[in-house]
Amino acid sequence: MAELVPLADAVADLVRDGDRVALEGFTHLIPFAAGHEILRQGRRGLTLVRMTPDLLYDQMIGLGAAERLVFSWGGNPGVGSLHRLRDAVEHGWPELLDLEEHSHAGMAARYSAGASGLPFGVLRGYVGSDLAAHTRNVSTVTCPFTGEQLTAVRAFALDVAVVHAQQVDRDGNIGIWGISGVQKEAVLCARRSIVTVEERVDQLDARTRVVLPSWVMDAVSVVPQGAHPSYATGYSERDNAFYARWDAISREREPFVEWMRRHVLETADFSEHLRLVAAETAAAVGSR
Amino acid sequence: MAELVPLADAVADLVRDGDRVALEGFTHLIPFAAGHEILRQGRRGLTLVRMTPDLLYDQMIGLGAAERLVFSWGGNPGVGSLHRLRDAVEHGWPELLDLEEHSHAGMAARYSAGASGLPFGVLRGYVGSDLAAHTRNVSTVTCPFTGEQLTAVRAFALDVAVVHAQQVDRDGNIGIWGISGVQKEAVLCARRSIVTVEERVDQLDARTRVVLPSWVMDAVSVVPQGAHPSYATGYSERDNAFYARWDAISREREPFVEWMRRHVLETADFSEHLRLVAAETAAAVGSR
Amino acid sequence: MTEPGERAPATADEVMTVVAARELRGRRTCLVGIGLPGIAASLARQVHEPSLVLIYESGAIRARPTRAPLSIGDGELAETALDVVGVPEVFSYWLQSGRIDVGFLGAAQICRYGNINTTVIGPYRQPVVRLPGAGGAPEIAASSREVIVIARHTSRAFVNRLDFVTSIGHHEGGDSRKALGLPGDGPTAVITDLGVLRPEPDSRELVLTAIHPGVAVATVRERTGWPLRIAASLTETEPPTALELDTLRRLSAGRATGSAG
Amino acid sequence: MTEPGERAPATADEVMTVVAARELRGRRTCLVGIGLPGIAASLARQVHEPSLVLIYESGAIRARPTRAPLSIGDGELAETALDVVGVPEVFSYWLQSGRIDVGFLGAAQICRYGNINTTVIGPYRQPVVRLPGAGGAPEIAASSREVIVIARHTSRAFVNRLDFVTSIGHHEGGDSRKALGLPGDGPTAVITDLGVLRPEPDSRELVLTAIHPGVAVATVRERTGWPLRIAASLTETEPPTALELDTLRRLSAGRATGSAG
Repeated sequence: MAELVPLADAVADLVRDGDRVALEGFTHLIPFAAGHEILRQGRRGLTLVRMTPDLLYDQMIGLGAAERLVFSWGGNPGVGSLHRLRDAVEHGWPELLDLEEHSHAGMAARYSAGASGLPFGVLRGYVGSDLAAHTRNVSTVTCPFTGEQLTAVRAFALDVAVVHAQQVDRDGNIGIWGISGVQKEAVLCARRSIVTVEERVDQLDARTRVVLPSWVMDAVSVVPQGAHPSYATGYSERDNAFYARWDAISREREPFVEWMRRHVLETADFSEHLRLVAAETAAAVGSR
Repeated sequence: MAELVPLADAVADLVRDGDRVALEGFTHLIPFAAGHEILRQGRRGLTLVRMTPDLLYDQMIGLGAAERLVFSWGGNPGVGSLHRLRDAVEHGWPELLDLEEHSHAGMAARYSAGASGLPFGVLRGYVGSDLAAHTRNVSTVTCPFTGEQLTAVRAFALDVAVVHAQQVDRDGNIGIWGISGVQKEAVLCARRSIVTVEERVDQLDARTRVVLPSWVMDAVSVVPQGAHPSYATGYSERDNAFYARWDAISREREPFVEWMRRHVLETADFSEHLRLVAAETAAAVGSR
Repeated sequence: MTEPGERAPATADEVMTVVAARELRGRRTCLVGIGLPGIAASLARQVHEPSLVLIYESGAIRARPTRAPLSIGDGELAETALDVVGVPEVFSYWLQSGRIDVGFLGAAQICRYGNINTTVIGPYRQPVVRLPGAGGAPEIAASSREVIVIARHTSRAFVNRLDFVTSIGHHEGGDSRKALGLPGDGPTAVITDLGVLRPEPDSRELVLTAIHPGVAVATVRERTGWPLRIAASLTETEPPTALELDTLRRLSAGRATGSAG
Repeated sequence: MTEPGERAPATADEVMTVVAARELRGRRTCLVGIGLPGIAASLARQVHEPSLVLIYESGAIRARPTRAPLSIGDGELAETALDVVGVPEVFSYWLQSGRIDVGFLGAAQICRYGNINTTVIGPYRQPVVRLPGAGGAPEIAASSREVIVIARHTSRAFVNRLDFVTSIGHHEGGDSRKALGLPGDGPTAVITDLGVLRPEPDSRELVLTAIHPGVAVATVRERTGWPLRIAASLTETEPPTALELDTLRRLSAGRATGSAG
């Protein structure tokens, strides 16, 4: 049963060193606040799972919190590379990152199979691609009716899933609308889960399309703007300017570490982080 | 691309003798009007597919339109038996009906696999049940990662899917809310499809939860109350009294045939059928 | 409130429903099968366990019916639900994944090991009585953490040997269910209009553990198709309370307005 | 409307986008990959094919963007879409099932048979440049009825041999794609900022079939890592019309307000 708790308590209780954790969000609803709190609390040795690792995983990888990344697309959408991810993969800084790499279809099938309590998922996928030869957890299965060979992928079994959402109602149920990605599947694949939300409401908005019932989660924390610089449809817009700024912030090692120290590690919480970033955005606009 | 056409034209064009056809609806949104039109046009030798065959399939089986039934639960919910289905199975009247019988979970997996373009679906199912020994299209598959044996079911490949829905918008897209069953999967499993709707609207209702885009269907027909005695949330209530009356109407062969002749076969269309039934309901209430 | 004295005495069916509802106390999630479970589950939520999450094969998640639904696809269920998902999802993401505490099932025939037949009386290809079939029951029986069965206690229903095993209970008793690789404990209680049967810990054979007020043990034995054993700790069921009976009758009345039994 | 004379001439990138958009004429459904396809698909819907259904990996079905989305998960796509489904559904019910006419992809590297690399430059375990990876491309390339690729024509991109095959095109040419059991025709056009390459019917090797105004064949050859053959029927691309260019610039301006390139 989901309890409404402060985010720091949720992370302290539910995320452990070495966990296999997914902080999911397909461009939309990326749980930046929760990811920052994991960094503040100094978790290490994580296996990070996500279809579309972007800035948040770049930050976590750059600070050495992860030892493995399971993913299908890692970039700064519309901007370019993730410099910290690349530095870890290309040069082993701050430590070598083990990659387990899939296609979106394969990752989605792994999430669905895990949410369904099956040990594997079936798809037409990876055929003709070099991916299968360079990754784990991809195999084949033969149709018992047609004899056709298909691709099998191992179901996800996560220690922790963390997602952001728009709302929690008074009974602890979560409502999501807009791009819902694999938010539901991630939570249903995980032994423990944390959901951050924009707002607590009496009743979920009529636009709600995906519901996570209270009893499938462990903790819910209200963190307004908790997906920034990603967005929450109905609450905020994507901060495209920050995504563009990240390219410069993250390009070199020392400035990156310094930025993370000042803007994340030494902040008390996400609202302080947001104030710092907003002030710099305002200054940047003013100086144009 | 779905065209808005009269139902009689849609059935004439798209449903053929011997077709493998699903008229789906899980209590809600059962396409009675379309089923009646199939009977009026005298289609024979059909393989009828549906999770929950109720009155509509009882009518079609009782008139000898079907030679096989693929299903998982056949009854009059809250009332009792389907007498025509039982007569066909128990006594071969009007002709012997071949049964292929599954569980709901198996049928749902067959629909999902078909909608996904896979030749089979995987589930934990049928274990310890005598079902698998008495039916077709159930087999096993071994997980290539864990060695665990699971149940495999053959994907549905239908000739025609027929469903009822609440609305069609001006571009021919369909909107459904309330219990959505396997309406979407049935259409996506079928080479041809017909959707009847309560109403044509400019924009789909905000309550819409399942959308069938125009280009996946062949024909859409506006048939108000086209699910009667089933219902369409937002438009009509289930006619529970009719479901109860059906027990008496269908119990004996000759009265059943006579009822179908007068109320279905010799009516011009579904609106005439509805007028006849409504008049009798009013009379029955008056005589209480 | 009416005084107990003014109230018609509970019928055997009402006692069965009341006792079945009590069995859901302390449970979190219940997948409500077709037939008799419907009204008992609604009663449990209203009287004992307001936070009990009722889930239906039709996709209704946390439905909160205020009248007994006529079927598992009743509009009332969707309209009062937290969410309505597609049928494939309810079986994959919600049942198969092990998220259901109690599978709540009816039965046309049940044997001493709690296996259930809802398919056919007589041979499968030459049926004497063709029953509705499996519906969701085989996987509800297999994948729920435990199963509660509700059925009227007749010698046609409680048989020594099933004509057809639709849904697995304790299979052939002992560890044989576990040997099939099934999760969950199988049937932990069978509630009838005469009493309550529960599996003996080792053999997993159903034995009579409680008897309803005014019912003779001999009657239960007569209507059971196997030599029914009686638990040493046999208790008498607490009769329905005024609250239970009033609530049940209010739920049933709501259903009657749907005008089909 | 401004007169053509008042308009800045089309850049090479603009010509590429305009020509790619034309390629979507007469198509019904297009799965729009990440990167360069985004703006070309939006342009095609606005200028050529208003009923073209744009589908995105993020689950947006029939999105109708009025500005070029910055990413495939842009809020604009969800807000203008007919429906937004979960990511598992878009890959299973919509792509894998064969319901996509055109898969529209970008490429970091592409070879003479239209195979695509978006994973890595250099060895996989000792990368020289680590690229973003596969995303949805392998299955889009495999399951769409045909594939259109858009890529800037540089010698780093158009290579004789890929460092890594992320997404299959015509495999090793000839019938080798079909022999892998893949549905669909594979890449039918590769649109670049220099011209258009299409597979030769038998060998399935990409040959130059159209060249953009003002581009020399020698330039195309220089920037192609294999001995590029020129189709006998080589044509010159029709220059962008005023409508195409104005619409493209309006779409791009909308994107610029998002302030990240």
